[in-house]
Amino acid sequence: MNVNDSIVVVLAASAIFYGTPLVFAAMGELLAERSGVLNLGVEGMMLTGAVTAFWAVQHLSGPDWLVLLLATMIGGLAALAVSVIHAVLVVGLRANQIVSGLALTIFAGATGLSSYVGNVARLGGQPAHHEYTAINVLGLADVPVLGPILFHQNALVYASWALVLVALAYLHRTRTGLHVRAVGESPQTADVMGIDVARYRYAHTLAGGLLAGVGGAYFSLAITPNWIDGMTSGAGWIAIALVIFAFWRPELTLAGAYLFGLFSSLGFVLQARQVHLPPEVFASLPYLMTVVVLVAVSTGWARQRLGAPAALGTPYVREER
Amino acid sequence: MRIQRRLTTPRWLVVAVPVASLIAAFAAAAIVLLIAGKDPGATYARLFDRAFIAPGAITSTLITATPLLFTGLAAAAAFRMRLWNIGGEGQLYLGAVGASGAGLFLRDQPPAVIIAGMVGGGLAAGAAWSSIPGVLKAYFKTNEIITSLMLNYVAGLLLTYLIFDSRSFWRELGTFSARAFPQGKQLPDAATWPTFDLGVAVIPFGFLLGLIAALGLWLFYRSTSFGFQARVLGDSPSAARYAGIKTRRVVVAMMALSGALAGVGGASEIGDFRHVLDPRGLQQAGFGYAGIVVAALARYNPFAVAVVAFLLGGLANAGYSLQGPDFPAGLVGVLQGMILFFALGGELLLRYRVSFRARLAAAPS
Amino acid sequence: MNPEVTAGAVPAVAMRSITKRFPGVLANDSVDFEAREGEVHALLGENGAGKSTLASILTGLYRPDAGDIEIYGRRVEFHSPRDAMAAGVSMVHQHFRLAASLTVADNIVLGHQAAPWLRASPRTIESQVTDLARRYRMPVNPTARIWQLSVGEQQRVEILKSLYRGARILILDEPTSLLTPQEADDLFETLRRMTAEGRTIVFVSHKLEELMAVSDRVTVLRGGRVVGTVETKSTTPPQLARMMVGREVVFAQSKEAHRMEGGEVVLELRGISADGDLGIKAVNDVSLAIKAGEIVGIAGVSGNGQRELAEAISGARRRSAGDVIVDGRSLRNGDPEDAIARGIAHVPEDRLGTGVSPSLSVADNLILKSHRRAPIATRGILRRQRIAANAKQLMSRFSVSAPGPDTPTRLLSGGNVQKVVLARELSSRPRAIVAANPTRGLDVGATESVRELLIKAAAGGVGILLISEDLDEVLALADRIAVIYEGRIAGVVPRDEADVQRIGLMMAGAPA
Amino acid sequence: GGSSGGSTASSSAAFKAAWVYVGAASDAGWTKAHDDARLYVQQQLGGQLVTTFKENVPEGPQASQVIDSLVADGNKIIFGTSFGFQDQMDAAAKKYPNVYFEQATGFKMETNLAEFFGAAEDADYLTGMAAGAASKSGKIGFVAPFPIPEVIREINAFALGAQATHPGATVQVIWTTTWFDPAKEKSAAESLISAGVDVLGQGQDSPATGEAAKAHGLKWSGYDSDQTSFAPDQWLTGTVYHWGPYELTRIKAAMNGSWKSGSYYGSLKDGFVDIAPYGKSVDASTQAAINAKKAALINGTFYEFTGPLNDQSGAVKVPAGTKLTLDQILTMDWFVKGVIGNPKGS
Ligand SMILES: Nc1ncnc2c1ncn2[C@@H]1O[C@H](COP(=O)(O)OP(=O)(O)OP(=O)(O)O)[C@@H](O)[C@H]1O
Ligand SMILES: Nc1ncnc2c1ncn2[C@@H]1O[C@H](COP(=O)(O)OP(=O)(O)OP(=O)(O)O)[C@@H](O)[C@H]1O
Ligand SMILES: [Mg+2]
Ligand SMILES: [Mg+2]
Repeated sequence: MNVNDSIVVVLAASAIFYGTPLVFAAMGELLAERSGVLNLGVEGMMLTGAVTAFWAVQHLSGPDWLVLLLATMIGGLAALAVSVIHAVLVVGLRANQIVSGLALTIFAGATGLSSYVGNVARLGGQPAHHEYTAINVLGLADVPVLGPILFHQNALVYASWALVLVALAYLHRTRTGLHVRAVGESPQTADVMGIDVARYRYAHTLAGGLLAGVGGAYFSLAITPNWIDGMTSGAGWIAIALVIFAFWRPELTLAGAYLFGLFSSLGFVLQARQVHLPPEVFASLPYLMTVVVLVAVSTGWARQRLGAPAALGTPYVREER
Repeated sequence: MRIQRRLTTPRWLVVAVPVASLIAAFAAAAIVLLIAGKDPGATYARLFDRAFIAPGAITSTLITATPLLFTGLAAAAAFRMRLWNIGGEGQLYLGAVGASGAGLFLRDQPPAVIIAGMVGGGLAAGAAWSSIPGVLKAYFKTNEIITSLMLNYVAGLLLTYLIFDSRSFWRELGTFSARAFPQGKQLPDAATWPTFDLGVAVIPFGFLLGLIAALGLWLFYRSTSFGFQARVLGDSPSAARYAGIKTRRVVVAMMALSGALAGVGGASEIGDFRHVLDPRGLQQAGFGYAGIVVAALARYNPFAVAVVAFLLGGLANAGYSLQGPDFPAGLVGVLQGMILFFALGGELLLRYRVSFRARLAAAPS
Repeated sequence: MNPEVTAGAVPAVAMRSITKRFPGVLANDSVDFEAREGEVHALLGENGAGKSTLASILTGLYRPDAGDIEIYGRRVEFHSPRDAMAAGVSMVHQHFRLAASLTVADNIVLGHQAAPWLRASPRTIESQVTDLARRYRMPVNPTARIWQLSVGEQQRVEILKSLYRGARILILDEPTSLLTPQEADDLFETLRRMTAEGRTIVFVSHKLEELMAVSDRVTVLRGGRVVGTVETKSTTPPQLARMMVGREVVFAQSKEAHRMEGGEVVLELRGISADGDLGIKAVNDVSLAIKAGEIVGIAGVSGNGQRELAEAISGARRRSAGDVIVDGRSLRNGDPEDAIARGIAHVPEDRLGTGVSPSLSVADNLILKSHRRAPIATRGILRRQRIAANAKQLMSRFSVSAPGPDTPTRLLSGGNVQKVVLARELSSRPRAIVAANPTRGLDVGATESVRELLIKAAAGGVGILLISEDLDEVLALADRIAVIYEGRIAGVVPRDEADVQRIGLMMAGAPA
Repeated sequence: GGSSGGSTASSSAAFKAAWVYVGAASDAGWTKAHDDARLYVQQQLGGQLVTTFKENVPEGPQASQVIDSLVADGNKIIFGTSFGFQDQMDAAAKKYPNVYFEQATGFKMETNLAEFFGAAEDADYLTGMAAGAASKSGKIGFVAPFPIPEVIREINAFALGAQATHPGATVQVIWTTTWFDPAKEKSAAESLISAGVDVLGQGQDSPATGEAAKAHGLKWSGYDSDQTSFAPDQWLTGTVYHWGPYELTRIKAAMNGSWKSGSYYGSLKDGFVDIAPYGKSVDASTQAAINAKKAALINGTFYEFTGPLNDQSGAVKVPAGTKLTLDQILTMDWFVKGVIGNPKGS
């Protein structure tokens, strides 16, 4: 048998493929949380992105790459629009971030706005007119081991790598990135240093929405290129867990997303290799592993050094003490 | 705009703000309905009719309000002390498992014993499940939002496993119908919880139990030493430790209490309505998540939870009446989401004094 | 200090009729304030007099309800600290404004708009910071993270921040409260260097000696109003105190030396050690014995393990070694409940954060430690009438002024919060009291009454461990004085033999 | 008002019929097949009939609420489209004797409650034939929701069909433990591909298996409705349900008062189940073979579950000449030889 069909290569390639929407969504949540805003509405925003991006590929015409680019942006912008609600409520009106995020998921998620849009535009039951397909980069797809893993993925996978690099550079190499970290760590400090706390929080909550929308578009344009109500089935929640898991760091987010991608296919691959266990055991792997990893990272040394942005989840009111 | 925290909240505002928020939400939703090409007046008329007015409406509303009351109390109990237990969903499933297990096990006992056993079984199973994130939080400082959420998925898979993929105690293996399609064992008639027919509505036993639980929770926080400790810990962990409060113990106990309430909600699902452990229906309903919203709108006050559960139960119930080929289910979710947003936004007025002031000349530089 | 400055010149800062109201408080009432270019202008006032508020208005953090500000004669309107900064005004806040997880260099360049979009390489910033630090003789390690620094070092970072962005008017809000005398002297040196460069300093404090030493003029606030502005040269500390408090102040208040020689030991520390929050040893092998009726003072500069020592005794922090013995029996490690049950009262340093549960009512906070026991609770049920009666009695006995027993405690003024804590702790009939900085931040009246309460408690046979960074307070109250330095007891001296000079050296780490 | 009443037309004289869906009407699978039937019936009867539906209805007490509300709206016949609605449909039938209830998949009956379902396994056999013919290696994969008799019998029929066109073919099964989760289904399909199968079949409701087939250039057979459009080059054929004609006759009977309770097990013959149009890669000879078998199934000269049938271990399960009864099919909990996987799960 070809080495590229071996279990390790298949798992690695599919870990990347299924982990990629999580990279986008988690990176968005990471940016919002770094500015101090917790947004539990990721699932709803992803579904909004999925449905609008799919609407776009069905209604735009042009070369594949252009339509896909536009559709992905439309998906991102639609989710951004939804995240405005959360931003106004928690940054502007100082509402409880946890409750507002949950309300956002009810509003925009399955049996909410995304479902409504999909139904009104009759998007169900149609195949996508344009979809992301694997690109054979420099003809290296058949290189043993690395080929299928690194050189035969779709454009969004490569975009997600660029995103991680950009996010890293942004947070650690730019002035604004430094300001974001300060706003999430101590809005009081940022404020007296002349940084507009609310503006940063708005901007990053919206950026979080945009990226969640792109993550959602990945479902309807890359994983199963069609639209189905509730199609992200919980990925938004996993993305939120991932951020904690990755200590709010972009590079670890990428690794964590792939780990989840791996868990989600590991069960099936083992089943296909005749490992006999109840299917529910495999199915619960991603969730149980999340708990185990969270316990591991929340104890001891890590917690002291790499904790959450100190002001995460707390509204900032200048003249309050 | 400038906002300042209020020293005290006037009593009239506590009532006026939620009412005004609700009115604003309906007004905004009316615009959405108009855009969607629906007649808001007719829609609202039908909504209220089917939720609270039509014959049998209140009875129907209580069917959804009952589980919401329990999951709402579960969330309120924990959120009140800033323990973010969002695992009410899974704890409700486990409560259903515990209660149906107890009901089946005690099948030959007198009804009172069976029913008491079911309540106890649901309570214990819900508490045990929520103790997992509780212990992890207390001893490893693990974020309970994520752990309790992940356990919801695991609890769902456990339900599926018990009925679809195993020869468990809960699964019916005898009847022809069950061999054709996996099903739970039907509980004996004696395990059906009583109802109270008031003429205008039939009140399920579970709803009464929920009202008692609400009273209990209120008394717990107000009048018990332990509730006092929970209040202190929720307000200031360092003051709690300073006061000699065993913080870990309180965290675990409060998570367990929260899970127990959701668990009794699961027991009521079995005893009041389903009479069989039914993995799909329970998972489709999503009572656990809705309970969080109930608790938030009620501002964690147990009595308000009962009122909000009733209102949202009505909204959900009437929501099905609204939807159809021309009124996709999604629009109902949009309306519900908008009500939440307005209620949340309105809270600002309770906590802060908001004033508007024109910007004067810009600063020199 | 800058003879060129003349009265007729345009003032650097002129604030006119500034009024600022907070919910329930008139913090600044028509305040007029002027600072000349190149002077150190002190702002003096009791706790809650409105000093920080006035300063925050000057830096654009708070918006005044009424009044004008002029900087170098130009009318300004600050909407945010950024506007103030652009006008050359910068402030070192009483509660430091630093992002703990960022490095020193990052904190210093934070928000600096002149910085390039792409950050200069960390090394460039670090060398700039090092240069600046050298110039003003304020050594800091630019790559260190804030949480790794001592408060003194954090103070320097705060000042460097302002210098880095070229502040011409610098406001320092109680900058010395956390510094050693030596560090304070270094700071004054730096301030002189800055005024020599033509910068203006607004210096907020209520330590009279230090104002006399460092300032050119003093403006005194009382109850949100300006009492007056005086030339430092032409005034005296008692005169300033009178302006500040509005009456004659008794400066010395001291305990009669302890006479119960050979009294029984109520609290004994045997070789206790404990780790700080970052896992570094903060208390190192401390042994002390406190007898009934005795006050033992622990003097030291903040951050030398005092807080950890108090917590290790009260059980709020686990000890890594050693025993705390009360009446001959050892306390359970890391169990505050045991300490409470055995009669150890604790007045913690952080009153609002630890001593009380801020959102709970005064009445609830008065039962914070007795809520488990009769008569407050029977069979786990709280007895509401008894709680109310307890609150009524303690509030009048300790003259806690609050709208009522149901008022949330966070709304009380600092002095009254402290009284709530003391009322609770003293009324618990303790064997021993561990009191950390019990009068810090209190006005003179409140200070007087707290000290009296402690002396009275000692007279009643209670052993008191008084931990204080205020050397005068220790000298006034303690029978014996132990000096703590880097977690160790550097030496113990009876009060009669105490020599301020020597204790100061011990506090700074010189061998006894 | 008509629009807020949630009905398609507002003629008060018209007969009213309602469908209760467990999923979304747009799910491209099970529920969509039902909604297609509703639209078919509506189109056939035009202004004489007003149809409505309720989607995403949870099984259990909420279904009762929904049925109550449908009755209150004047619906005279109500179709329940998930096994899980059975108890609520039964209770409603007792509560509303003047309303007709039709329950798809189930066993309970009342004078005004009928059951209907179809012999999908016959169509599955034909679908399996197409899959077998398309397979070169004889290794076929099958993405399946839960190890329950309804699914097991379809897999068995599919495997027997595959073995008819490709002797010795194996069918490897992956359980997804979900009826509906496209990403999971696709991932499950890919795990089969990595295990070496070269054709995919499915018992899932979404076309995700087809997406996997498309991404890897494999042939694919679908389920529930014609899913050709999702992967036209991969598409072979698929088992489909035509609920419409049955429902039309039932509604007509209800309208003219001749409605009688019963338990209907639709067949290829009635056109209740069928195979979807062939994809372009099904060659003429295969089509001919399948068409011939279909004719034989319809005229009763062939029945797939006729002995000799061996189980996975090779032991004889059904002796030669014996046919499985309907009850045995409905409770089937064993795999025929050649199926790789565990009929008890995992
Ligand atoms: N307000 C709070 N809300 C939720 N959890 C809290 C709160 N305060 C403390 N905890 C949790 O309680 C646990 C105990 O904290 P910690 O270890 O600091 O206390 P401790 O004094 O050592 O406890 P113990 O008194 O049992 O020895 C931690 O897991 C912490 O997360
Ligand atoms: N943000 C605020 N919200 C509400 N009240 C405030 C606020 N800031 C100050 N106050 C109140 O205004 C009054 C003046 O406070 P301010 O902080 O200016 O006093 P101060 O003179 O700096 O005292 P200290 O010696 O404690 O620093 C006090 O009564 C205080 O409680
Ligand atoms: Mg101050
Ligand atoms: Mg401890």
